[in-house]
Amino acid sequence: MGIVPFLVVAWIIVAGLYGIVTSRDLIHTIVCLIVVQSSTYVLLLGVGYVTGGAAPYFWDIPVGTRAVDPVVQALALTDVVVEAAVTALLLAFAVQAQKRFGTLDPSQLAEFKG
Amino acid sequence: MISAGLMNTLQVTVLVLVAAGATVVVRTRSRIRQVLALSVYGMLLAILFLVFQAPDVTLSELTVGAIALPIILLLAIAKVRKREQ
Amino acid sequence: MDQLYALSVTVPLVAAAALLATRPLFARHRRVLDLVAAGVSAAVAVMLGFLVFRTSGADSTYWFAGFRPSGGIVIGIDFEAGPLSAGLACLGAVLMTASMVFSWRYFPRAGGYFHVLMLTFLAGMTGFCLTGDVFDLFVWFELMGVSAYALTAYRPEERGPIQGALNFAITNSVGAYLSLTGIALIYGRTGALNMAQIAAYVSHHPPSGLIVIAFLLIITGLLVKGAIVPFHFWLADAHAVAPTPVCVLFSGVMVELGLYGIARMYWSVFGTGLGHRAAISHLFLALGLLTAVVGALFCFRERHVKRLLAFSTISHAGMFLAGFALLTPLGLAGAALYVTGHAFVKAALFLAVGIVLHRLRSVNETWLHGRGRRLPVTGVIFTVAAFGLADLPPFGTFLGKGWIEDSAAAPWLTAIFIACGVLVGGAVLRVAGGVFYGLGDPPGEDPQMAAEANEETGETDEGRQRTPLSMLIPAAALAALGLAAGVAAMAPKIAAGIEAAAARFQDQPAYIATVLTSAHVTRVAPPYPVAPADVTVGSVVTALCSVLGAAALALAALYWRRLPLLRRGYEPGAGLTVPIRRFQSGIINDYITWLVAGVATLGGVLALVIR
Amino acid sequence: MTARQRLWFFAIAAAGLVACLLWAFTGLPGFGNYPGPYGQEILRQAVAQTHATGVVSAINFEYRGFDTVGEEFILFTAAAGMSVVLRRLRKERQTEPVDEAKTRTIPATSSAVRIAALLLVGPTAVLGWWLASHAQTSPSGGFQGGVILASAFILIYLAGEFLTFRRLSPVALLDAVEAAGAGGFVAIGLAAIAMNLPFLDNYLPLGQYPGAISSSGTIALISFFVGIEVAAAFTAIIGELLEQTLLRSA
Repeated sequence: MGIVPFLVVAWIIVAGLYGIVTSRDLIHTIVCLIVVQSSTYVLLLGVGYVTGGAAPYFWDIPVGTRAVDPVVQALALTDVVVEAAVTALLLAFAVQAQKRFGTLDPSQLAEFKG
Repeated sequence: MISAGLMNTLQVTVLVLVAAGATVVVRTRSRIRQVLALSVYGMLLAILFLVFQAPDVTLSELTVGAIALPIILLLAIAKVRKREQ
Repeated sequence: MDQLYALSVTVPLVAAAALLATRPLFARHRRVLDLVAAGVSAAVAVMLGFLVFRTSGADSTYWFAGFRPSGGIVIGIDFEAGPLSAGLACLGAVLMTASMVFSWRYFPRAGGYFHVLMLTFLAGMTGFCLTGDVFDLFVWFELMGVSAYALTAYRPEERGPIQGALNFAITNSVGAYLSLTGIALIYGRTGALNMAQIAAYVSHHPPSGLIVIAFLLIITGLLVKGAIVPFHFWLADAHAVAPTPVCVLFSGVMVELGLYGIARMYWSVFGTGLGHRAAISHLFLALGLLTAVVGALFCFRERHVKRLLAFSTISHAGMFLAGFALLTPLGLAGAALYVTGHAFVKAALFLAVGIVLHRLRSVNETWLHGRGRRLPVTGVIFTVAAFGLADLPPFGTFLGKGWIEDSAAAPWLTAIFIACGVLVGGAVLRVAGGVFYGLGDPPGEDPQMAAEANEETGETDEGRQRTPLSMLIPAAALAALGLAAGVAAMAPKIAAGIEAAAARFQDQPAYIATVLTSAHVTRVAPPYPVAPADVTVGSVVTALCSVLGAAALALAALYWRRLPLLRRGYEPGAGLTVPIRRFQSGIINDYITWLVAGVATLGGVLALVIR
Repeated sequence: MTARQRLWFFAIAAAGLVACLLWAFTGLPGFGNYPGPYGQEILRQAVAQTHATGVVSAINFEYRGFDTVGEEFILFTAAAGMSVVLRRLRKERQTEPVDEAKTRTIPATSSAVRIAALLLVGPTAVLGWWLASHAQTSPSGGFQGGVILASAFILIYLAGEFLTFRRLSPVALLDAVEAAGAGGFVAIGLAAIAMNLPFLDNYLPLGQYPGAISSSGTIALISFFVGIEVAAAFTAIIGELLEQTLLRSA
């Protein structure tokens, strides 16, 4: 097991970046950005995992039971909100870009060159 | 109680599925299909978080990653497509 | 008193929420919105100014919800302020106030959303400066980012703002997510998010790959924000199209905040742990100087005035980074003063350009040639600020740059600084001379220029027959502040104070002790060796030569048709910089490729240095 | 750069990035061996200190509550930003909103869907409400509850009642609700300052025992406001795009 979750993290980051770099469509770019960000959840929860640990809720289990790290879960939650917010705003830009440029191909969006 | 070995297998399986899911999302170039792939990917992530003992994040990922974001994306795509026609 | 820490972030947030909720009530009374927004910014500036004053002797900390650390373990979030961090936040609030006043007559149809976004932007900047927690840093970084993306696209009916906002948002988001990856890595090793606690861990362990890469990834997002080559491409796209009052903040503080973040990460968290001071110093120095040169070259060949100023910001960002890279108190003090002086004069320049856009509906230098003579007062402000940007004594820019040069004591660094200063100063003085005084040959028939000239629909739609005082006063005040910053810093006491503050910023053991041991007990500043930073005749002469060089270059550029030597190199479209132009392609795919390449290269260099 | 050049350049750069990441991963303690001390310290203290049995909520709304303030305002800003970016389109149209949902020819308006969707509105809203108000005890909280509340509004749309949707969520009212949620959160924190306590200090009685509905002081209250903010923000975001999608130029 050891390093498998982290290899998956590296794979997701590179896959997402590959998608952005080769993208011909801004909506595709935005979805790939979501993928890049999703790597951070896996990494966060991966580093905070404790083998055999319970979820950090002490409703029906006694306090002091071995549990996984709750802090990374709180961070991942914040991260999910950030993702939703940034994606929504980016999609608004994309909708406008389509109207202004008539295309969503990033290489055709050339208001600035040089 | 699930035995440690079974848990391990489960985790590795879900991790591999997540990696494959990310690849599929990135490689899908058709917009609608990509959104569907993203939704499935969100679902897989939610399952992964459950096996990582993070029910709170699972619930968020389900509501946001697998449902809300795909809906927002579909609406944006509908908007863009209407103009492209 | 300590509550000022929390108030300086939460007051703008509450004000933003209140303005959004009550927006429809003030549809007929926009002035109310304007006054509230400007008043809140001014209040934040005062609070932060007070914090600067209060921390002048020793840093202090504030623990949210009262969770003080115990036994070296931090469970809450803290704000930690010293004169440099509070001072930078204060600078942001001052510029915000000026922008708010400027936009009273600038956005007749602002409808309140503008104010809301500006206030959340202000809160993001303040939180970013003051926080002592790496994840909290990411949160405020993102708040600042989201506000900034939306502000960039404030005129969505045009093409430029949309493309600029997209490039800005995507590049910065990728940088931010890499930063978050770095934060997760360092958390996975140290089990801490508090900067001081991480620092305590890494300074007692040999530098491992994880620590090096975590440092690299965390600063990636900050390098993007700080527009360091090759992470800089988004900046010119975004700054050229954002509304002018927003550009003031982008160029004046947002970029500098990115660099501040790097300095914070190095000095407060990773510095001791990484070791290899000389190598790291050289690495950042190389990055900074490369950025300074690239920015200056692009700046000089630009004709779109806002874009020209944006490239000059890139060049300056490189010089600020070089100042930090010297890793000396004097270098950092110089960078801090340079940032301050630059922020004021750059803001004045942008506001003057805003007035030009308001009155003449164009920012194309060629088209504007001679037409600015109708705006004599604006012309004076622009020219004074342009000389400030060219580091004329006694502007703050002159002194700050001088300190960096003194600290480096390396002729080649001085030479590069002067070359960049001449190019950037030459570019802005060329604009000043051509636009406002009609110097130089009238522009020939340039078909491209004619097409571009009236493309700008302008940002305002009120009467354009006169310039409102609410626009002129902030611009003039900022130019004056740029001058005042330099004059004030000439006083030996103030100069020594800035240097002591810089030395304290670099004192990692003291930082750790302040945060981890005695939260509310203020610490007496140790006696740091303060290098003399007197203004010498030599430095003034050097600076004057540089300004004269810039002026000469500006004149040569204005009269280039009469100078056969220049014709080949300077002809539009066939300039010296054509080969590097291709890199600034405007395509987001390229920008992200460069970003990844930049991270990989830096990672490779760091790996070679620290094995 | 041509697409091909870019791909090659990226391939080399990405190899470098992967090498960096792998180098970093060798320094991690290995999966399942989280070293602490932050999380462990919180696990030790949280339940007794806050009377919240959901430790993640205790972190989100108390220990690291200040992060959540920033997070809520990121969402708040994004929603306001969308209104800014998309506002001109609305203005350009100069047409009244057309209830396209009613005239759609796709079978989405079949009465089966309509009835199913309408039937779901109530339970969804209740579920959202329940999640938002149980942050302290269960794996939920304002955020999840808020998103689900917002999806109750989407169900109204699916039921073909776009005009109802509009009536339920006029922009100004949504803005006000959103502001009340985000502003209310900060106001709870500021009230602590008024009592001369640190910002976001948990000054309310914690309840008699951990896990009770009335337990955990400000945590439950903050979660409630976050729920309002998130529900309004998501409704605004979706409504903004719906309007964009549905309005046809005359």
